[in-house]
Amino acid sequence: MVEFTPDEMMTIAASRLLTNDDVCFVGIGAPSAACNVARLTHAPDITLIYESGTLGTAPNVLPLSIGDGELCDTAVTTVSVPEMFRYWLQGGHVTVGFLGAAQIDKFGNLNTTVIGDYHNPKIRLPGGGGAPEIATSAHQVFITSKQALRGMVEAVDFYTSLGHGTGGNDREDTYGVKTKGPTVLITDLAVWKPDPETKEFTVVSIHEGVTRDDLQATCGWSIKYAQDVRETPVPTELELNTLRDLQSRTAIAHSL
Amino acid sequence: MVEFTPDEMMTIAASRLLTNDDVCFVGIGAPSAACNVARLTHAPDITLIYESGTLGTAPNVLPLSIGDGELCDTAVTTVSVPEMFRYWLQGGHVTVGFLGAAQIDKFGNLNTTVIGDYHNPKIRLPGGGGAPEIATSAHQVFITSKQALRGMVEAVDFYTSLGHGTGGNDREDTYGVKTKGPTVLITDLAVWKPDPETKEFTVVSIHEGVTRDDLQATCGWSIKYAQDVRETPVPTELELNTLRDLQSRTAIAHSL
Amino acid sequence: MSLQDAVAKYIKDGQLIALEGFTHLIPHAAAHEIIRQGRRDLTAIRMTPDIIYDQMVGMGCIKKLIFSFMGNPGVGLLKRVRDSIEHEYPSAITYEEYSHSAMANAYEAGAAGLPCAIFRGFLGAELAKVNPNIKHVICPFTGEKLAAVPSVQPEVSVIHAQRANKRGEVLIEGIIGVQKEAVLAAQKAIVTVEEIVDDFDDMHPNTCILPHFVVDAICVVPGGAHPSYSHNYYQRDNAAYKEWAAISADRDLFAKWMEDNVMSVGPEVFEGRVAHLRGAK
Amino acid sequence: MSLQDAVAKYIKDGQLIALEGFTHLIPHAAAHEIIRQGRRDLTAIRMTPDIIYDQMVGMGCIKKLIFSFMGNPGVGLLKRVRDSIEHEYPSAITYEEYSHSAMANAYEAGAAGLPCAIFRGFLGAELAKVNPNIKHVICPFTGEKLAAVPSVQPEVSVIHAQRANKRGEVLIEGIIGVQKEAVLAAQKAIVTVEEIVDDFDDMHPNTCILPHFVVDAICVVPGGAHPSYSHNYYQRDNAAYKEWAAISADRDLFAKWMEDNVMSVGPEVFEGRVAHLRGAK
Repeated sequence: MVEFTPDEMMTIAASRLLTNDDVCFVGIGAPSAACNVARLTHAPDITLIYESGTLGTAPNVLPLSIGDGELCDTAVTTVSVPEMFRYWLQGGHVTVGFLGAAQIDKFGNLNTTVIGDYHNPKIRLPGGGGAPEIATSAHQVFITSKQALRGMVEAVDFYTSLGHGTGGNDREDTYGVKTKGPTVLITDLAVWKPDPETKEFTVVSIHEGVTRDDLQATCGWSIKYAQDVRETPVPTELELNTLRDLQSRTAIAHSL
Repeated sequence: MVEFTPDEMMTIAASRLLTNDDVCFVGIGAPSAACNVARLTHAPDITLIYESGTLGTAPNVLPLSIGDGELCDTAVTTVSVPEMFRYWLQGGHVTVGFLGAAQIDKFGNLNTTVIGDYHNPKIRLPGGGGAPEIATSAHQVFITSKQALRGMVEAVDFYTSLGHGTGGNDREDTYGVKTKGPTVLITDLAVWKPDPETKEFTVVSIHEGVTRDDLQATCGWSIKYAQDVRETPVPTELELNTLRDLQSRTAIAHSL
Repeated sequence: MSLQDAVAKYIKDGQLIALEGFTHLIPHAAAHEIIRQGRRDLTAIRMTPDIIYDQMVGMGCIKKLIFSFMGNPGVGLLKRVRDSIEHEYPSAITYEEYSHSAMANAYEAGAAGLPCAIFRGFLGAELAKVNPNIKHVICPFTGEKLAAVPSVQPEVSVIHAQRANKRGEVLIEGIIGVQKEAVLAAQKAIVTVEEIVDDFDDMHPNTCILPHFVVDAICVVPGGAHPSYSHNYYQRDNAAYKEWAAISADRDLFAKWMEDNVMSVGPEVFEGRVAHLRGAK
Repeated sequence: MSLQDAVAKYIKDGQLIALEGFTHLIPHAAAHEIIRQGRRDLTAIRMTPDIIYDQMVGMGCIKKLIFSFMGNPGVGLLKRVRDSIEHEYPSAITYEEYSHSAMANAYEAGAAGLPCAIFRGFLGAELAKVNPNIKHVICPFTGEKLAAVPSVQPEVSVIHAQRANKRGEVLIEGIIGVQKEAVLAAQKAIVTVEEIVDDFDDMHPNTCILPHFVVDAICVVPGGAHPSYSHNYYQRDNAAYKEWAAISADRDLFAKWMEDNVMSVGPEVFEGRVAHLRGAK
């Protein structure tokens, strides 16, 4: 039997949701690993875009920053940052935007700006970067997050980027946004999808060995479950080897 | 004594007004010839821009079109047409815009759009192209025109591009335009500059062998003369040879 | 895909289309195919309508032009378009006219997915009075009144490019004009190319390349820009541009020229037309 | 011109400045020179304030930041900036915050000479409520409410580029970020380069090259982007970025590091810092 960590499960579960036809706007960290595992396994023709302007990139190692030379070296082409945000993101070519956050609520609203009051912050976080417009311009949004009480909260301190707002059709009714928004949340413990009506994230599959108590103990809102909750298929040997090879190549490259 | 044609005099008189520090937005025809004669004689470091996106170009032959390959081959760089109009023209980097027209009035308002009514044209002309914004974004505008009654008119049928409007400070007062506008008109018979107060073009120098009667016979408004009207210095041998060499290289290249 | 199939599949009567190319890389072969297939009532956008739109208007394909400069570059006027505007021959067309700056901005805004473009334009220029689609917005920070025009959003854009690769990526280099914007602003894009190569190895990292997912049809038509040119492939046929003045000036001569050079031939003729223009410099 | 002279000539206390570079080509040497010359009360614009603005804030050069993402890329937070915001150490700074899209558009608009940028942004995003400089305009054609931000118009922009030539032209290639826009939007531009060559023959025709008339000072500083990188010259020093987390987290350690590595040295030290990063790939 193959051993794997919750992080590995999260990355691999996320990678499985991507297809050859996707054009992904990729962030650093788990999204980058997931997208590249997809590219190196079942979706070799997936298009990966990093906000530094690298379009259609195929890095051999994971970038430490969003603008590593490796991304440019392997890209179809590299455009300016204004062009990236105007033509490629706002122009509607991104099918999947991949976001993470310091705080997430049950409707997929994300906070990477500030803990506490904006003008008197307890903790000042890095800010939104590309997220505010990725969240509304990408056809759909995938979110990855490790579960923790301080991260998965009833209400985010600050709407860095819009998910489903207050739920239901709030996204379109209040803000006029016609893209789908968050369609999946992949954590280190489970896979969640929005309820079709309320848009609240509900658990659709639980990773191997994880209990519902584990889930609730690391989530700040009262969890709802889909009618038919599955167990997330464990990583295949190919998936796991691909991820680990990628990570070891990356570790070697970054220690140079 | 050197023989020369009125056209050659016009081109050479125009070329003399350009300096090494100028960044010229160049149109096809007399402006293109004038700019390149300047570059090949007294202003080798002048920057020539053609609206096709070719920036800092140094063609060995005159282009037939605004986008000949020669312009790209010899350019510092070639940018997209949106960038050309947004960053380089509107961005305020063009010191001299060089315009011609089918009709010009005494305030340098130009018409290349239509003879007759816009909606029921007697003659439909090519239209403005870059002129409307060159006329207001370039720091100053040079105009070249052959003199003829149907071209130099009391009132243009259509304001394709703004000169000094109705004269005086109309340009800034009515339209808020802070660039200088037309600062010189070079014809095949004379050089004209705006009166400092009225902004009406007044003759400042007359080409060799041309009389005031010649000027008035080919101009549709009643001509005013500067206090001190000179004779335009005749072309030097260098100027004339440079222009003729350029034109013969061009004729050979375009007959290929 | 063959050019015949691409035009048949994507271009329909009554559509809003753009054939772009700023003196360089003008898609002549594609325009001729549209004429041969007898498309009608097209609204045709182009910054610089030149010979191809003169031909399409003269053959009755177009009901409306959207443009900023209408001429045979370096040569003169477009006589077929003028005949249509001044004498309604072969039929009347309407037109919507802008400046280059306005159209370049409108393409840029179309590529950027915006409904309009804003820029500093038409100050004292009379087009703003005769074109109701030239409006204004006020800058909320400075109070400056800026020109606004609708973005260009063609149903189909057609361009010619140097080459594609087997992944369906398209390379454009040299004078790139508004071609990238035309493709990105459109719902569908047809690209004719000089050739298809295996890959684009060793390209400069910032080269203008269109990824496969914004291009719907790639058609190999060597010489397909003639008498325009393809940088690194063949030169502009200046003589052909000059000859067009006489052909376009005469209704009968035009009809015969179109019959001989467009209606009774196919895209394969273009390769021969550029043979003498290759490698000249 | 020497970097010392360029900074002394063009950068004054209290100015609005931008040091740009999107992970690639970050002008570290120039930032250190600004710190050494003791500039104060700067309003510093940057999409991605990272180590250099952490250092400038920690050394008291900056009174206000304008930014969209503030972090040590791939590593973590900027502890000197946080210390200033959360504890007013060494002094309080204010900040004006946007998204990447907003700032990229604002640079683009600055380069285009416009007072503002419009884009589809901040929908449901709370920054629009806390930053009074995020406003809106209504599209006059569709009625859509679009976000509007003031354009970026620095008094001085500073970038690092691969090389210049003897005519004063500057080449930027690879990840070009917003550097061209930063230069074109600014009143004055300082560029540090790896080297000056005779000319740029055999460049691709569409390469990003800044002509001489938009650049005010070119300063040769080999390695001047370290620990950022120069495509085709040397790699990113990822280890240095990781080490910064510990240095930045401790006030005393930071002060000592700055004294040893910035205050008591000059731009000439950068060449040695990248020796081990050259030619690695």
